Amino acid sequence: MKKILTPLLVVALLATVATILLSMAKKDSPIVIVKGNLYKKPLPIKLNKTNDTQCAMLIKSEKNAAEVIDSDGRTWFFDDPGCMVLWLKDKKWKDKATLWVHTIDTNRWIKAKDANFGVTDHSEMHYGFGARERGSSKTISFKQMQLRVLRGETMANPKWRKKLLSIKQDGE
Amino acid sequence: MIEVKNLNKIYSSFSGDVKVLSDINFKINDAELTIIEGVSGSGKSTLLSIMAGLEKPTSGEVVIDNDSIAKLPDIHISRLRASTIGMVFQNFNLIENLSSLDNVLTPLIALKTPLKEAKYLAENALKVANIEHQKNQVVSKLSGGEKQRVAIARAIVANPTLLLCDEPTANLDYKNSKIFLELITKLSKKGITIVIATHDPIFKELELNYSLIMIKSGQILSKEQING
Amino acid sequence: MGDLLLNSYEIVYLSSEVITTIFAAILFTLSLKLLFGWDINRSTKEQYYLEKVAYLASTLALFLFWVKTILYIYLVYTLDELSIYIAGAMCAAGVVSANSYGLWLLGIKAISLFLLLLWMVLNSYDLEQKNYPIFKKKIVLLIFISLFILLEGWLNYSYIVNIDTSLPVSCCSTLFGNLEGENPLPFNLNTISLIILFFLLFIAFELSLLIDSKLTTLVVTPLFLVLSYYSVVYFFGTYIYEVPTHNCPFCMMQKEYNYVGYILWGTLFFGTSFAIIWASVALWLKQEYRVLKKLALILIAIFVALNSSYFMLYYIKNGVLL
Amino acid sequence: MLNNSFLHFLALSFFTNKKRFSGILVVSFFILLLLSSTLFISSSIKGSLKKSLNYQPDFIIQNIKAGESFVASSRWREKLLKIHGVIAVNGRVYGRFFLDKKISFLVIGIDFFSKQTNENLDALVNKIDLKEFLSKENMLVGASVKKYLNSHYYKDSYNFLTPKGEFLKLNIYKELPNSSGLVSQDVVITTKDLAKKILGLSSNEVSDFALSVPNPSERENIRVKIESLFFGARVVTKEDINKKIASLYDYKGGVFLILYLIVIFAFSLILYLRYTIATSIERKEIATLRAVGWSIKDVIKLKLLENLTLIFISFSLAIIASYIFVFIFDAPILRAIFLGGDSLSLNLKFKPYIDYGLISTIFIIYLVTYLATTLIPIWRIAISDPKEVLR
Repeated sequence: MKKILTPLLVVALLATVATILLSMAKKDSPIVIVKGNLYKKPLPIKLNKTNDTQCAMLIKSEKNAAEVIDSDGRTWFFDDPGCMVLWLKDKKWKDKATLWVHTIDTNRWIKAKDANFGVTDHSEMHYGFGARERGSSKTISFKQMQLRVLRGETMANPKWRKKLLSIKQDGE
Repeated sequence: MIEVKNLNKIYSSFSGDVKVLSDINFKINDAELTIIEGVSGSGKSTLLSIMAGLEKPTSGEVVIDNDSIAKLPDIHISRLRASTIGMVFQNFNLIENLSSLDNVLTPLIALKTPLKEAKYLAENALKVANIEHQKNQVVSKLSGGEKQRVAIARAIVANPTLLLCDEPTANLDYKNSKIFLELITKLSKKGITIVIATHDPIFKELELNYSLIMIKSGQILSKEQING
Repeated sequence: MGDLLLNSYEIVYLSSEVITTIFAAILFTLSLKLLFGWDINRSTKEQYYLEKVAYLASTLALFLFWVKTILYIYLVYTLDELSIYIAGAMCAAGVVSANSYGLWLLGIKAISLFLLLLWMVLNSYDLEQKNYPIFKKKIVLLIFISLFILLEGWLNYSYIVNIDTSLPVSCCSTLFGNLEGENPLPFNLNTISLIILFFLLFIAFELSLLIDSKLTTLVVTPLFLVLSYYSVVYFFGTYIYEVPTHNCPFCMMQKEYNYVGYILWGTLFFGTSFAIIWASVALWLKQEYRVLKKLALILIAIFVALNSSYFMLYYIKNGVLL
Repeated sequence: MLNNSFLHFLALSFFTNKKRFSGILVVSFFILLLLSSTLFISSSIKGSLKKSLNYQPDFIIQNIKAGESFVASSRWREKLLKIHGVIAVNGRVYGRFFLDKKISFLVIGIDFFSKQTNENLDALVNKIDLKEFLSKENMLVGASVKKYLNSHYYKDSYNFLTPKGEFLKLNIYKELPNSSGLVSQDVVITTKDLAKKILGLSSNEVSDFALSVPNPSERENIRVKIESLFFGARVVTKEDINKKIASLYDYKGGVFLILYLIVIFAFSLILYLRYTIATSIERKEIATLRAVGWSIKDVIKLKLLENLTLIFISFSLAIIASYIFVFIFDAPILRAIFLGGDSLSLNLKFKPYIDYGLISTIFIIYLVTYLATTLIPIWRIAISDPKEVLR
């Protein structure tokens, strides 16, 4: 009995190791985090291959995307400034982080803290904040945007949506 | 073979320590009958319960079949008590509201004997002790003599090699004591090692060879061989 | 303090856990006493008393094992019941993730059950010998276990008190669905290689037990445990739910699925635990507990058969795979 | 581990010591009976409420003022109907009519010609002769209302004093059948116009709107749309109501449970005393067993199993008895405590609704407290020196 079983066991073990090695050879996981970005410059996002860490969606366009870089060079990617704010909420190092957003008016990366945010824009997760390089009377600062996201005063809330849209209509 | 070596037992109480046994040494060979004689309070009862592992000595040891029983873990002493040591007490110590048969079963349950086999063994033991006719009777309804015979049946049910009897005849009348003597004779002839602690003169009537150990205030006075 | 605390299930769960925590505290002090007071060579009254205390310790361990096992099942059931109160939760998965203590609690509970099992085997070995050969070692383990259970008591409290009913949590599909586009499986496996590996490891597991190869068992069992978890969640589970995208270890414990999750996770847990305990005790103490081996063989066979039967029944009924 | 001779002895020791166990058996039986009866009642009520909820509309739209649901304008209806995916928008008229401090009726106004939002009502309306019912000012009343009116000498009609200070006399057309459970006990059903008069609503006002959304995956979307339609609107979904009822009755069950935990605590004290002061006979018995070769482990095993047997027996007896008590005899005395003595909703019959989670809950409290109290005393008895007792 044992004479038959032992070779069988060896075969099974070898096959196990082979299967593991074979599948480890391939690599196709999407990017969640990039390490070693010590210059703290915004990295180009590999579209459809990078995950938003907060909402777990694939990032399909750089428009209005955002990046967070920790002091040790770790970089995270977001498809909506709102996601970035929510993700940073309980990080201890949030004040030391470098934050980037991709603007919708000039189409380039700027520091999030310098950006102006529209409140009724189209954004990936429907918070409605579009990053702009140029401010106007209708835009708000990063601090205000952050507060609104954390309070839930965004286009994602139906009552606020109605209110925000009606003010806009009155103004125009 | 049983060897008692340098056995001491001290009871501690508020009023100070009482030395119940001091420096007891003796050997009992297999199939031997030994009678330990002494007045009540001389320590013979304590000696017997230390030999059965029911009590721990203060110092010294009792060696049964190469095991020093005071040092054995509870499971092993218990197993020894169930399989190789039978005990008969002065007060019989039966479970009063169980039948004779069920009382005799108790050591076998500790030995995990299957019920069918256990019942067969128990009935045999009752037969040997001449009490089989009362096997379904509740113990509390039996007479003293009958109880003693159930107790003996219980002591021998697991085929022990050693039988310890603590004042077995103290609660029996003359007639029942005689029956007990006959039983002891029968068992001794079967090759069981028997130790009896007693101060009953009736054991003088035994028609067997035995060694007599006299004990007084926890010390051995004399050891002698008696031919009956 | 959530308004959850007045739910009947939770009151019962918490008060029972309080009792086990008290007993763990007793066990802890007893084991300390045993560790420092024990000296088999002495024939003092204290030593004889400690021999009896050791029985109390093993009785308490037995009690803790059974009560903890029952309470584990009960906890999962309770979490499932609670899911209706918590915004977003569809099953226990959401409730577990309602705060950071939940998963820790479930994990620590499983580990302490495993350790209690191991301890009971070691204890029965120790008592069967004539000179308590591993007494101190087993007591150290017992101290460790009681500390674990005390930690569990604290986690229980922190977990339940910190469930906020108003805060939305994720339901199982987001928790186990993972990042979009990401492969949740270990070693970068795909589903087919996962299942091949699962069956290969199953064969290796059973064979290593059958030919008494303890070292192989010790290597294969943890691997099998991990792979089984993923196979059930990401493959067999979809056949239990009959939904290709439903990946959840908890929903299968609901009534809709005939509570099959309890049997699956139970057989897996006890099967692998028995195998590991059998192999390590046999290697360490040279004492084979064949009952454990047999149980491990049978439980894991049931586990695999049950999983495969869901898969096969689906195929027979529908003629296609998910 | 357990062989048949051990079980034989266990059974013997259990049945020959009936007297020793019977006291505990009786006390624990009654504690468990009370506990399981209350929990049965609470789960039965919860169960029948949940069942009636299945007939409720998917959404209820309330107008919120001062934090309370307020009368809504019937003009909302048009706007609601315009939302894609919404069907059967119904302005509902209902409210409590207070006779005095304690007694109130739930007045419901329905449109007898259209389909009802509630399937229970639908079945009801189909059974009555509408022509006859609508020819006069009639009402349908629940069993409790009928009973109350009868006892106050209103044989076939009642004079409602409306908020405007006018009397409105409605004839009792029929008593509602009892099958609809708890919700129908204290209702008065009449036409919408009459109900509005009784409740003091003007003709263009309704209590709230009920609507249904047939596609479940659309519900979240539509909820958002409705909430942004009117600033004062609150959408209550069927699930919200479900949750509320569940927590309400869990809360009631929870309070009782805490009381029983206290009782069980007291019970465990008794048990503890019983085991620490073991009778001399019991001690002698154990000493005897130890003397004939039982180990400490064996004795602990015997005692634990004795107690487990006791737990199982008393538990199963109590569960069966409380099932009979609650679902066959309708739990006299207890129901008054549970439902409140002055409520009009006392006339219901408990529907058997067995919740296995509940039964295991009861079992776990009992098992854990019982074992926890007896564990250490059992050990104490088991380790007591056999020599001491055998003297």
